[in-house]
Amino acid sequence: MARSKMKTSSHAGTTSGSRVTLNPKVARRSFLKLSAATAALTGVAMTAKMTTKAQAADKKEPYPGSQTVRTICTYCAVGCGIEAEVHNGVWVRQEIAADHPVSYGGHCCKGAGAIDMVTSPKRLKNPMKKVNGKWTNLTWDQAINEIGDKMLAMREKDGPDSLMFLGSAKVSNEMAYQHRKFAAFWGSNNVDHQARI
Amino acid sequence: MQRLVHSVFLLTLFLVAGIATVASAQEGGALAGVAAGSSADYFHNLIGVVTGNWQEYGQLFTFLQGEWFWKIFLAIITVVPTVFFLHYMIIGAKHFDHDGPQIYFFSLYARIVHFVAAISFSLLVVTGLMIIFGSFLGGGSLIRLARYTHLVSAIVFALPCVMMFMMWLKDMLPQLHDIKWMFILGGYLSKKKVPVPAAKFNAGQKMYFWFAIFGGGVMAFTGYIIWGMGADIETVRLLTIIHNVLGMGIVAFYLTHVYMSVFAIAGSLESIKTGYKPKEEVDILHSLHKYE
Amino acid sequence: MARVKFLCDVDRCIDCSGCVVACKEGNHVPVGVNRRRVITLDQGKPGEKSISVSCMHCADAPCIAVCPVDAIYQRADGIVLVNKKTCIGCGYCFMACPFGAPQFPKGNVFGARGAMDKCTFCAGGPEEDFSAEEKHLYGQNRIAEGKVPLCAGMCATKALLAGDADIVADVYRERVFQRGSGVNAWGWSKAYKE
Amino acid sequence: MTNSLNDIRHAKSMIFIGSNAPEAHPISMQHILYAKEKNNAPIIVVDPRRTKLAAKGTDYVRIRPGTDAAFMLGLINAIVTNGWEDKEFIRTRVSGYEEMVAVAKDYTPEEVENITGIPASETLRIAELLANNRPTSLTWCMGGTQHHIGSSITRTFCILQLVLGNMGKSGGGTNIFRGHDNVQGATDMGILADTLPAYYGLAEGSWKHWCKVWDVDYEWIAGRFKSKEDMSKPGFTLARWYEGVLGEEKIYQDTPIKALVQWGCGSNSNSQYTRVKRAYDKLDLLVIVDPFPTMAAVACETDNVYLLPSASQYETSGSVSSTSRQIQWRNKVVDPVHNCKDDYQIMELLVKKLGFAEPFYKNIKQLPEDITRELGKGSLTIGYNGQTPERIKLHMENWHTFDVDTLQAIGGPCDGEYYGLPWPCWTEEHPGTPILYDVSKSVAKGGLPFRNRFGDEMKYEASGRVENQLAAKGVCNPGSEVEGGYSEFKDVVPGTNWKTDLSQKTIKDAIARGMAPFGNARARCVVWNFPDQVPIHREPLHTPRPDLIAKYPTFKDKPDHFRVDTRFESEQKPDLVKEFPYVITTGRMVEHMGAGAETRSNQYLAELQPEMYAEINPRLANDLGIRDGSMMTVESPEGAKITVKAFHTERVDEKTIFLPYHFAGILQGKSYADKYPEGTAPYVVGEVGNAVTNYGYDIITQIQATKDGLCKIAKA
Repeated sequence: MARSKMKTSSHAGTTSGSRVTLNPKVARRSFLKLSAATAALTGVAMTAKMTTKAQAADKKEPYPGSQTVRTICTYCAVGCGIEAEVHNGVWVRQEIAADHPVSYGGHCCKGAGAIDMVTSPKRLKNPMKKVNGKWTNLTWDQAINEIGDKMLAMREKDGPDSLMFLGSAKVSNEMAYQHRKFAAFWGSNNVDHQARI
Repeated sequence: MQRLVHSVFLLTLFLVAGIATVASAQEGGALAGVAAGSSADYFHNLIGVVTGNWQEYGQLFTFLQGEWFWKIFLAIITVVPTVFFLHYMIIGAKHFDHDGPQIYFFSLYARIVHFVAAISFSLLVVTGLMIIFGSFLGGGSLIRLARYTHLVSAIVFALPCVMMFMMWLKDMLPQLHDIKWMFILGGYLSKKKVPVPAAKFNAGQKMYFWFAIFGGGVMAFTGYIIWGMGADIETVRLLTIIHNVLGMGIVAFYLTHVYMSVFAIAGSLESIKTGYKPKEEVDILHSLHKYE
Repeated sequence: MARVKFLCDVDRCIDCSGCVVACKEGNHVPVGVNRRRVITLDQGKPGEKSISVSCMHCADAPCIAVCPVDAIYQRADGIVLVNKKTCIGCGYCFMACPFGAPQFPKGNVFGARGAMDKCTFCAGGPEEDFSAEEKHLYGQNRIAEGKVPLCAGMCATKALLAGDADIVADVYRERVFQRGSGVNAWGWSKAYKE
Repeated sequence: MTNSLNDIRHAKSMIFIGSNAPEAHPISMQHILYAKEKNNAPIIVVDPRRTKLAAKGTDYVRIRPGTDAAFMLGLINAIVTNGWEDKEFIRTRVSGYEEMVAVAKDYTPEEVENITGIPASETLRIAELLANNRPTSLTWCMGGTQHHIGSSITRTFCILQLVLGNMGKSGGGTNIFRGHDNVQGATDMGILADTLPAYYGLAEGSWKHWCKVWDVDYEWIAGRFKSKEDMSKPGFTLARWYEGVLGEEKIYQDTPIKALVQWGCGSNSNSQYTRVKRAYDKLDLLVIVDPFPTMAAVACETDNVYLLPSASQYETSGSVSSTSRQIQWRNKVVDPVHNCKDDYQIMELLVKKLGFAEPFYKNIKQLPEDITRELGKGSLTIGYNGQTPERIKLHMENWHTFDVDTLQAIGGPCDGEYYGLPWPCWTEEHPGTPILYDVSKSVAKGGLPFRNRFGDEMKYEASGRVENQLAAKGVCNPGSEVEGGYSEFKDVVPGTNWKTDLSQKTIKDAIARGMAPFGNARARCVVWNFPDQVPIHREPLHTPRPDLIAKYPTFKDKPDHFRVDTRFESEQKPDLVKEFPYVITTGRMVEHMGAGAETRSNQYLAELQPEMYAEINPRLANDLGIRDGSMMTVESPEGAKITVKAFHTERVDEKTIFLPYHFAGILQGKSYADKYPEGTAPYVVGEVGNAVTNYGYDIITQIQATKDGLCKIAKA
């Protein structure tokens, strides 16, 4: 029943290995200052002593060869930065965008789970339509053809104003611009989006 | 030996009563959560919300579980057998004439009930001790299995417990001569075969019985709550302390019972198997037993 | 050896639960297990305050003291970890913890608690770094990568500070100085015996 | 926002009215709390609810919903009465000031108390606080706009900042925190019934401008419309499109609406949701393009509905404008998952099918960068032309080089530029404009005067006074050729002005001369083309204070308002409060977003907020026998009734019920959870809060009035 209060795990040695510097005191001091400055902004104050980015020789990565993509959160208009780690074409995890000039890595609960937008099992998977009250899968060609034919027939019969086009504040500027352009080319001003409300 | 057991039991009761008083005195207040003036008040309220009155029970639990429980259990499982070993060496087992007349002492029903109780109870004690000394055994799946077994045995044990209660209640009621029995500690401290004042069950057995019934009930209840964390954290802490402390007494009684049945009275294991006791034994150890 | 600490600045925490989801999403923590959570007192009243609570990685951790199977251990840098293979799910650590940190997913036998799960300071577990097993049982091992814990890194207002105790204290001291108030850091006296 | 989120770090005080930043814009709190800590800046929160922001604030003022304008005018009056206004700023850069003060003087602290419920002493105290702690950053959100006088309320906010002289200053400004991630950009891009991209409006000249940008014949576009008049007539809006379907109100177009394309827009943020639901059932065609099935997909119970799975925004790329007007490039993280296609692909398929792909994609070969270039080419009014895809991407790659306080890059490839090239970014060399209307910097370096838009001189109806609308002498950006006010630039290239000169010579010329292309004028307190030239308080349509209707009546009913009649006067019924005694207001929670289709499909967020509820004051609840956690009904004057869980909290006062609006899947007690395509029903369904939000629309913008309706409640 030896209750050792401090037990060293098998790998703690590698993760907290000592750094070799000629003058450790000076090195630590200057580094401390630096990290204290960043800590005030990012909230994390990990000195190299703790996080020892292990020397190149025994450097290991959980996702070797992964890429980091800088992108922007899709929830609110603050526009927080996101660093997405992509491995073999799969978004494996969300990194901390610690030096984004507005968010400094910060996220609310929605943004912290941004990856779920891609991985959620609740996503729509195929074009669908309702047949006798039941949802049925379509191919893209079928869907676009059916929709297009109905729209064209309606335009023919009732004129372009029989269509209401609700665009989105959740798409890019380019897409938003295309929404408006679409309405113009369709021939109606019945176009609007969430900014109205 | 019984004195030691007694004192442990009394100590336990005292401890439990003391904690319970403190508990009721401290109730309320901790979760008040009123507008906090100073940050100290705020932190106090906060920790009340997070983990209850940690200072009171959390700290006590940590102290007892971290420092004392395993030591006390270790003491019990070493000291008690040592004492019995000495007893065995110095005084030795009581031998009764098994070739003489036999008395049908335990009915088949009683024996089955007792047998089931014995198995499950032994398992409870063993697995309980395994959990307490889990780190010696390396933890992991073995101890996890012990935990599950502890639960299953407890459920199994509950049934014979109730049956024994109904079956032996009358015989287990305390009587005046039990005091006399206590004074001479059942005559176990001498080698002489002097009839001791006891009817079907002696005072020691009665204590064990009541301890098993009430203690078992408390153990079952506390164990149930601890298993499912079915109460607020402060209660769970308190119940865990009770479960452990009571467990000490039960382990001690258990060891005593085992010693008595297996070593102290030669052949008593046989009696509970066959139901027959030598008449001599009954006359000496259960001198007041009324033959039907 | 420098020591890691957490600090949640109650004057900054806005109860957005960013830390909670960052932790869950990053470490694939199942629903129902909260390695970290935000607690709000006096909601809607004057003096409403929120705080993010998780394992504080205490010095002299009570959980280590009470664990009957020695499944919990502390690394030299102060991070308290649990070996899920040793843990039996008895729940004693939960009773001993002043911060309510240990979490128990439902096990599959008799509704028993499974192995204890708690904040790892994003340092994985005793298994080999970055192994599939480590990832499955504990989530990421960011410390081994030289990266910081997700919760503090993603804290919306930088209320949650994590890292080298000295720097954390410096940052907080500076803030308190700016505010001109002498608030103590919650949990530090209990967790780190200061 | 005139300033940026980071610029709030320089504020000496902050006032939030109808904004709950910790729930709606959590990350902005980083900068807000910094200002509080570093500058000792008070955070004044004006809200009907004691919000999470109020918990972090220094001063909380509880206001009756819908009376923001009265409070603001009260503050203005108190400031002017005490001589705390910025006289120099007003003299040089504000017009219509006297006329405005004449209106504001009626709003004495006592009158404000009567209207808003804010004690007179509080109005004075807040006014003094603002006067003593300049610059003030003023923030509002939907709490300030979703009223039938929303456009007036927002103007009072602006006027307060003008009076205090906080405009065009670091740490000041009117900082509207916008909602969705790209609502700024989508508005700029004009997905609006009354304008073309970049706020060009619908006039013939605007159409011709954009036709030139699109490189299509104006006559061809006109031919696509029913008529040329139709081209200049604003269409139906998101707020009331369903009236075009239902045919229960008079509509002003030949045909009812028969088809609806709903692209990335959850429907349950619409008020009057029971009517919206009926409209869905009446449509001949409903096309929903969304990564998740929205409430619309199940609310429409006929077979006329198509779901097109679009990729999420992480599976495509493009630029987005944040609330700080910063444009950031949202890089594609992964390819579209499942059988989804990204927005551009879907649009291309649809346009091809409809037969106008050739003119539509004339300038666009590379998606989406060519679109960025095309929209920049045309969006001169707001200076979207300097933000080329290359520049935006460069900013993204080097975001670590930007300073937290100024948002200006220090060294590196973007040296001197402001992060995200906040518009207007006039040229490809321009650094972006971090603070609007800031005359302390030259225009080429990101400075800007007020825009000259409505002529050089004006005679006010109210006073008969004639005032020069250009800035006073001596007020201009450094290096300006004209030392004082000047009109907007036109005819540099004959026949064009700075907005329509696609060669951008006009803009470049102006900047070379140190001047702003849009002129240097005064900010107007009097807007002569609005029904209320100077904003005033008007009682909410459904008011709990019918005694105030006589003094503060609403507008006359407005016919043909975005193609449908909008009721004002005829809707303001004094007796309504007798049957519907409680005020209903709605808002956000941090765990969910908008209509909630995305967030309610996230297991962790669902775990954090798994239920629809109504906030109710414990005193009111106990009086009505509604226990905490029990069910209660909320009924609107329009007859909709929802059953939700009661949540006792003192966030709301004893007359107010608060509903979060993110929930959907249950409408008036009927669950639609089983109507979602298999496996796509969100983890959380709940009553649509907007089923019981009341009738009411702004007279200018037709924004719905969801923040100040009436309701009755009962134990369920």
